[in-house]
Amino acid sequence: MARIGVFVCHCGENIGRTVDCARVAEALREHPGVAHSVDYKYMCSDPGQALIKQAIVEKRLDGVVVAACSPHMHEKTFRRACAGAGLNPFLCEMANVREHCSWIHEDRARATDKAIDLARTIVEKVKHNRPLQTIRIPVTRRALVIGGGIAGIQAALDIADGGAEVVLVEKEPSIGGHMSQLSETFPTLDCSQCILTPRMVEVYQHPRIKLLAFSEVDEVSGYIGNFTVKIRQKARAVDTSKCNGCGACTTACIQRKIPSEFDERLGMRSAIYVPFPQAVPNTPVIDRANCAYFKAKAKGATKAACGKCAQACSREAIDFDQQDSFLTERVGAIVVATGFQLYQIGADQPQGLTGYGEYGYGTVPDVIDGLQFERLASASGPTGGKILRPSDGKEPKRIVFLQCVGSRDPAKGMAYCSKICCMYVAKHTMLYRHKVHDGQATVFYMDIRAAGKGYDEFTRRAIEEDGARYVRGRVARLYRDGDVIKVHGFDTLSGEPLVLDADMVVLATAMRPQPGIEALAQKLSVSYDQHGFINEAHPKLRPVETNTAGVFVAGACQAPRDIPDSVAMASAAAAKILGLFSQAELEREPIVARVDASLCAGCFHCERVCPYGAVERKEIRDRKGTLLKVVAEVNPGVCQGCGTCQATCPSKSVELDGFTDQQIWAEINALAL
Amino acid sequence: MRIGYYPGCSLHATARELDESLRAVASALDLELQELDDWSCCGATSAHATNHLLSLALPARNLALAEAQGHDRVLAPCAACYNRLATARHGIAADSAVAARVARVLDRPFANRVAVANLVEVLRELGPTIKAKTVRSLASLKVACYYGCLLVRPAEVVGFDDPEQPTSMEEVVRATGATPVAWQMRLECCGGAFSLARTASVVRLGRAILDDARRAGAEALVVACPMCHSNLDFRQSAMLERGEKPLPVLYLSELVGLALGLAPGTLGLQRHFVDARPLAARTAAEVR
Amino acid sequence: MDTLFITRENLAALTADLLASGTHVAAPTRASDAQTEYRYVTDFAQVRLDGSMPRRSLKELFLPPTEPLLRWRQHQGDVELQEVPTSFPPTVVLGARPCDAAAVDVLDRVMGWDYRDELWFGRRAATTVISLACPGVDDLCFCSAVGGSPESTRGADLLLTPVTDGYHVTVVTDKGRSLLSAHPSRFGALPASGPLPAGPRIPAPGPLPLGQIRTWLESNFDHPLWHEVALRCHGCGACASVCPTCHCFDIVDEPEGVDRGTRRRNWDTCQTSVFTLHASGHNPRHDQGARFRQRLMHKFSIYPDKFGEVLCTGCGRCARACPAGQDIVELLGRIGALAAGNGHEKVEA
Amino acid sequence: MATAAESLTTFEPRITAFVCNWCTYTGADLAGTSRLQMAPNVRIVRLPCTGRIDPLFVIKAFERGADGVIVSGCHPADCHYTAGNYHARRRFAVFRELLDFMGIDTRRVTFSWVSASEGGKWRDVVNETVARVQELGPFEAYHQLAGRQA
Amino acid sequence: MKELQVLARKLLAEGSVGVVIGYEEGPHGVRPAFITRSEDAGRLVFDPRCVHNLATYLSPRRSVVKGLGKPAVVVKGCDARAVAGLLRESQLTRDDVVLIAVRCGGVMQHPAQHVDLRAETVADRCAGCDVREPHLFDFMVGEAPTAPPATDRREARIRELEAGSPADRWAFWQQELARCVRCHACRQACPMCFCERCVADKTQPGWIESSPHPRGNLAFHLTRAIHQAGRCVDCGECERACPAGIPLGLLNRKLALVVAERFGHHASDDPSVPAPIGSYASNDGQEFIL
Repeated sequence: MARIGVFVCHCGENIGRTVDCARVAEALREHPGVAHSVDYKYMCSDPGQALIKQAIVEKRLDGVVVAACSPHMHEKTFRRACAGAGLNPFLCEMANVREHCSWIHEDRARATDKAIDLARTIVEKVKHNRPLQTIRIPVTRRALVIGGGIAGIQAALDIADGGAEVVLVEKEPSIGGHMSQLSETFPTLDCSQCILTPRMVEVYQHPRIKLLAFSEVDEVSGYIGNFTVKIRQKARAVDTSKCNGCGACTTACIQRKIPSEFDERLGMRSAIYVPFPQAVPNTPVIDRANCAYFKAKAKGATKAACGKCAQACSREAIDFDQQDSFLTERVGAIVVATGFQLYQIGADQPQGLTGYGEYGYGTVPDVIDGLQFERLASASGPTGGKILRPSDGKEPKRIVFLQCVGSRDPAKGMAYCSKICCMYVAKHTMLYRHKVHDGQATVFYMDIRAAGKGYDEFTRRAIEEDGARYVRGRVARLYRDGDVIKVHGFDTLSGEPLVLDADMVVLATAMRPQPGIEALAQKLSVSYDQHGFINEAHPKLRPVETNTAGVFVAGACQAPRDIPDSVAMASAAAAKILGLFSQAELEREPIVARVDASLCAGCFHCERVCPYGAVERKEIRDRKGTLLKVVAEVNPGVCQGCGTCQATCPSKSVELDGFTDQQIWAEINALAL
Repeated sequence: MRIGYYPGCSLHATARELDESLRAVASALDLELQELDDWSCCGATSAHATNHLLSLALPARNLALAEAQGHDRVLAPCAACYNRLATARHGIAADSAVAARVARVLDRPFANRVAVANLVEVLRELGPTIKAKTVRSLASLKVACYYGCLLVRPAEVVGFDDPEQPTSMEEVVRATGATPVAWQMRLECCGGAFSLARTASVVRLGRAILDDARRAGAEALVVACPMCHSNLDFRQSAMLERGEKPLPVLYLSELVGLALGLAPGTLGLQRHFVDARPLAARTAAEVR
Repeated sequence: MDTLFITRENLAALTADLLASGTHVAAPTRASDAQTEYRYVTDFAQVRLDGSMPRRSLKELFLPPTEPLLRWRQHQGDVELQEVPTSFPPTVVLGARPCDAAAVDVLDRVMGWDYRDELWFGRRAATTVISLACPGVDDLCFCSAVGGSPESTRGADLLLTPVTDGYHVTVVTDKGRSLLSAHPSRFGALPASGPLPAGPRIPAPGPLPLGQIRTWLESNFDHPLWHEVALRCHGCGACASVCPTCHCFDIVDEPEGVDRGTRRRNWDTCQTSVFTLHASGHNPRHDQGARFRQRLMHKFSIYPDKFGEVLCTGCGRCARACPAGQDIVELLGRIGALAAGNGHEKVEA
Repeated sequence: MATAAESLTTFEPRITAFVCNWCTYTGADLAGTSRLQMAPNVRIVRLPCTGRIDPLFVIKAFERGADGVIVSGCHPADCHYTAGNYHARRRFAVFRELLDFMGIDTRRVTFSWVSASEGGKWRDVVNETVARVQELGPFEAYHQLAGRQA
Repeated sequence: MKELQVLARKLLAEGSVGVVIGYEEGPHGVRPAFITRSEDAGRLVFDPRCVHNLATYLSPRRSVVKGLGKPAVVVKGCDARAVAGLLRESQLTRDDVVLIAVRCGGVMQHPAQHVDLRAETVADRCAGCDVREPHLFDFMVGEAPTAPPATDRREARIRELEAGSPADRWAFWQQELARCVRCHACRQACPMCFCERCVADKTQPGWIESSPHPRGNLAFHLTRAIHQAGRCVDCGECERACPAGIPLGLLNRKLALVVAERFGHHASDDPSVPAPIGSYASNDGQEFIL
């Protein structure tokens, strides 16, 4: 007869308020096979866990059921407690009577009945639990970092400094991400290039970092400790080993009028270009869509239409026939650090979003977004740091800044707050005042969110010392009126409608994840929310991990993040990975499938459905060596425990430990009246 | 296409020309308007300013009539009536407690199945027919489309066009062949019901609208709401300085009627305070 | 045994009386796929007395394919058992085949052997069997070859023999007589010069050398015949399910929740591979040859050894039901020939 | 057997839900943390993936007195194990047609994709299923199946 | 079937096969025959009474048959599909068996003593058969087959059931399944049911109750049908073997139609065509999923 201990938690009043925990404990006491059943206010607390350990020893329990919160929360906690008392941790399961019961039902009687049912099903399941041993698998002490922005750079450096090898993959020709486009950074106003470039060079020169710029992740397979990643190195048409970055080709290029992505389309670049002077690696890349040579070739021209860059190159580094190449890396952990993009409210709106036509972005000249203003303010920018109007190059005397364009707007944009706009708009007003002493900045805002260290002082300084005029209210419309932009707003504090004349308008648009994040997340089988931000394992307790073991997340791909957040997350992810690599072997939940060779008919449906190729074929021979039959066999190292094989196996000859047929049958059986 | 027709009080009184032009245009576009039998007032501003239940029950009664008379869609040309009907329909659908209270008050079968459409929405759907049946070219006629504050808001209730950047009226105008001008005051308020209580404000607001339209080169304003029409047409005399050229204010249905070659009389142009007939005469000459 | 007469109308009336008095009446009826089956009827019109052979035997009414033996309910420590009733409502079987009736009588031996099966005998006591002399079905019938006959009264309480306008009623047992006395008006005296009952249509096959077969079986355990015959057998046990004398059953405990369940008795058959599978995985009858042999041994060697008669009443259903075309008469013939020693027939290795 | 009180007032259906651990179970957790109120008739059985959910579970749930069953997991392409939900979709597309053909009202079986961030959707799936099964009434036909052979 | 007998005699004589599994005239109608000596080849026959699917004897579980050495088996088109199924699911390899395909003009639904092939007696599956001349074979015997008589009794019955309400269909199947005594003849006769130990025999846990009461029967037949979805070769053996006459063919055919409509899969005698359940397409229909 089983001897199972049931522990019903009040969780303060989270459960106790709508579930009669004493009644549940009492009902379970009568359940066949239950040797001990108590309720307690905080089971996950130290005294709570002590209750379990004590009961295991005193009552010689061979199974523990904790009726409390979701197993996602404290399954590990209680299993560790049981192990501490000498009971195999896999003989301990949780009944979710909080998220799935007390929090979602008001009717106390029926919530209590449900809690009893849920506890009963888990007690019946535990009767069929087997004592399992954690699986140990070797760990490849190499990490893959996807995204070369500040988050990716910081993670790569920390991991490499921790002694492990890193493969850093960056989609753009150079690392640096959006931070490299900024002029100064809040709240200290130190120049972005000054604090970023040394880190970029450090990455480039680090012996344990393999930098793969202008490359993308093509395929990911395997599991924690043993990922296999196929990376596509896009063809630059420049041989990186020969090129010394002299820049002769870029000056020789006949194409001059291509809007530069780095300068957010305010400046121009050539077809063969280096995104920005401090680019790392400092090797040019040919933009095949705009290069005369490639355009002609695409139209089938046999004769080379151009080739100026090749002629100008003294080291024959230009190689028009270069093709994308692939390489495969084996890594033990992956950091997703793909960063953000600003919400494009011009013509090409992201699917499913429309609106903000009234702000004239893309139709009314001199209406620009935050990053464009950064490029104007940046010394390496198209205007050499001077704040000039893109339309006529004049110096704007009056600039209006609009906060929350797309953010905090469930009807038309995103419901969330993009967190950094309040800070960078304040910074923009300061930069503007420092560069145009008689310029007047007006900021339309709803609430200033400056919660970081030194942040509020920074915005106060923008208002009190640098004369920025903050108007609390939103802008209804703006339109071109001759040489001026008429801005129709409202000042909620004075209750007056407001019509301003502005020379330039800067929109602080919402922060969104990079395009293509969904495809990357699906390759890593990591979940993401409806905007595309990667879902962290737990918002409070596991912010830099994801639900897929071995895949970590850092920076703005997880949620709107500023530079301090991104760096902190990057270092946290690096610490987690170094912790992972510090163990000789990796411990993995023993939730894996096992085949009963005597029952297997060798039809191999399981082999076809296994997403991980964990099913192998084994020959069964008698003593004389004659082949009796060929059966399926599961490699516990590769099996991830999805159980699809068991549901597909007609004769149920394969069992998934932790979710065996016995256990599920017992749970269903316990639900009978 | 058959559709229920809810004229509302103003179309039988101050806005008779909207009713007349709509009926003329409807028959030309073989749109069968079936006026609801025994329809009653939609409550307009007075209801929703005084009693919430009343503001829902009055329009709901008309929706129930439409349902009983077999319509799955009803046209309310007046922007205010349309807004009241649409708000009632949305409010009842969204909240079962409200629906129960309204049902008790109505005490007639009401399943809230009837959809509500306004003048612009229906004319936009008939755009291709209008384009096909235009006989009189309005190409030289530049008009400013004026939505007013009510026609496209609130977004979650009204939904047929972008509340900040509407384009539906311009589409209908283009279908008639006329040229819509780009101007800024399309969604600015005309003063609405303050026309009597604070006439000075209405004059000030109306003047700003007319000036902007004139500046954009418009030769006429096009509206789809009797309240806006009365404020901008009837009150326009107070808005003009001596000798300033008045700007005729046409209903969208009247403009469509001109394009279809209907006689100004049948369109009710003679009822305007700012005489629109010279405009009509001018366009008549350019028969295609 | 004295003989009376009953007209077809009176038989219908008798059935109506029985049904009205609450007695259950079972008889051959027409199933949804036009085959015949013993079923409880609610009206004489459903009774089929045209001599068509019911798909499954009469055994089904006394040993149903599944029946609960007991139900249990667990309360913390102790277990509460709910017994099943062993007394049954009075039942009359109308139109049983003589081979089925005989089979039930054969089974009484084993059912009362070392443990008296209350359920079996409860139903037997409550049931009166009225057999119908058999016109014979097809060349697979061999009741006469195993000691039976188309007019056998064995196992019957009354035997009806069809004549043109009614049936001769042969009273066999006291239970039959008490049925008569309970409904005297339905039965009349035998008419002096009525037409004689028509004999069976199918020539009854001669008796099989059961003794020789039995001795041959007991000394040819590993004979290649078993291997050869078993080749085409699927091991499905359809033969056992239709056989009037196969009576093996399995007992299972079926949980219906955490603390309750039912113990049931279900039909089983030695032909399936799991019948003799040991918990260790060993299976003494590991191939179909051994299992097929067991079926013959139990019927023509083991049962005679224990109860002095063969466990087969020659109904031929097993041969009709077998999807692989096994024919027990052909097989017994071959064994007879082998037993007689003049077996010129060489059996393939 | 429903308690006396239950059968007197409205019929309270018993619903068993087989959900995948990574998406719907976590979605249900989110519904919990967001305190989204829903009908208390559903009992959740956790499986690692919809790929692990076997038609036998659905049959056994009905045998043990369920009036309705819910099967829910990750949206296609979101599966933690990359393909479990695709296999489940094919398996249950056929099983559902079989149930219907053998006379089991498929309105008693709800299939849904609920992701980890769709707490609201899980509440709607639960409430809609309970309401629909409440309307259908207890699954008497299935619950009386264990009788003796006729 | 002179040609067949000559071929069998040659194969046995040259010892390339240990047994020729074919049909012979039994005491009451045709039945499977296992010819191991060339001189017995004369017993082999083939006509519309040969309904048995001999591929079921190729299952590795048949230790008695395996003992006879490499088999040659006479296969009609539907039987060849079963062999393809066994090859597809690794129960035997192509050179384990010699396939003597026979051109078939349709067989009888209930084979009696003598041949009588008419629209009323032809097997449900034969109408519209597209493998009258099998594609999977080592040898091909028999004259060019005429088209079997047309009948759509089964499809019509399925349509009739589908037109009814779920309650009608429930009543129909409960009445049919009430006759099931769980002898599992349908499973034992089926060439594609080759599991070492069937899930219906699994007791730890007992998913499917072994008792033949309606609950156990429904669980068994639901499982048998879903296991055959996309694998059943429509050889009709299960329905013919059932001693209780349960119309299992309706279930098999219905799921075959579902699998064809949803996944475009048809039972085929090409072993390389994978079974639909166990693979998936990203655009599989999901109209039934909220």
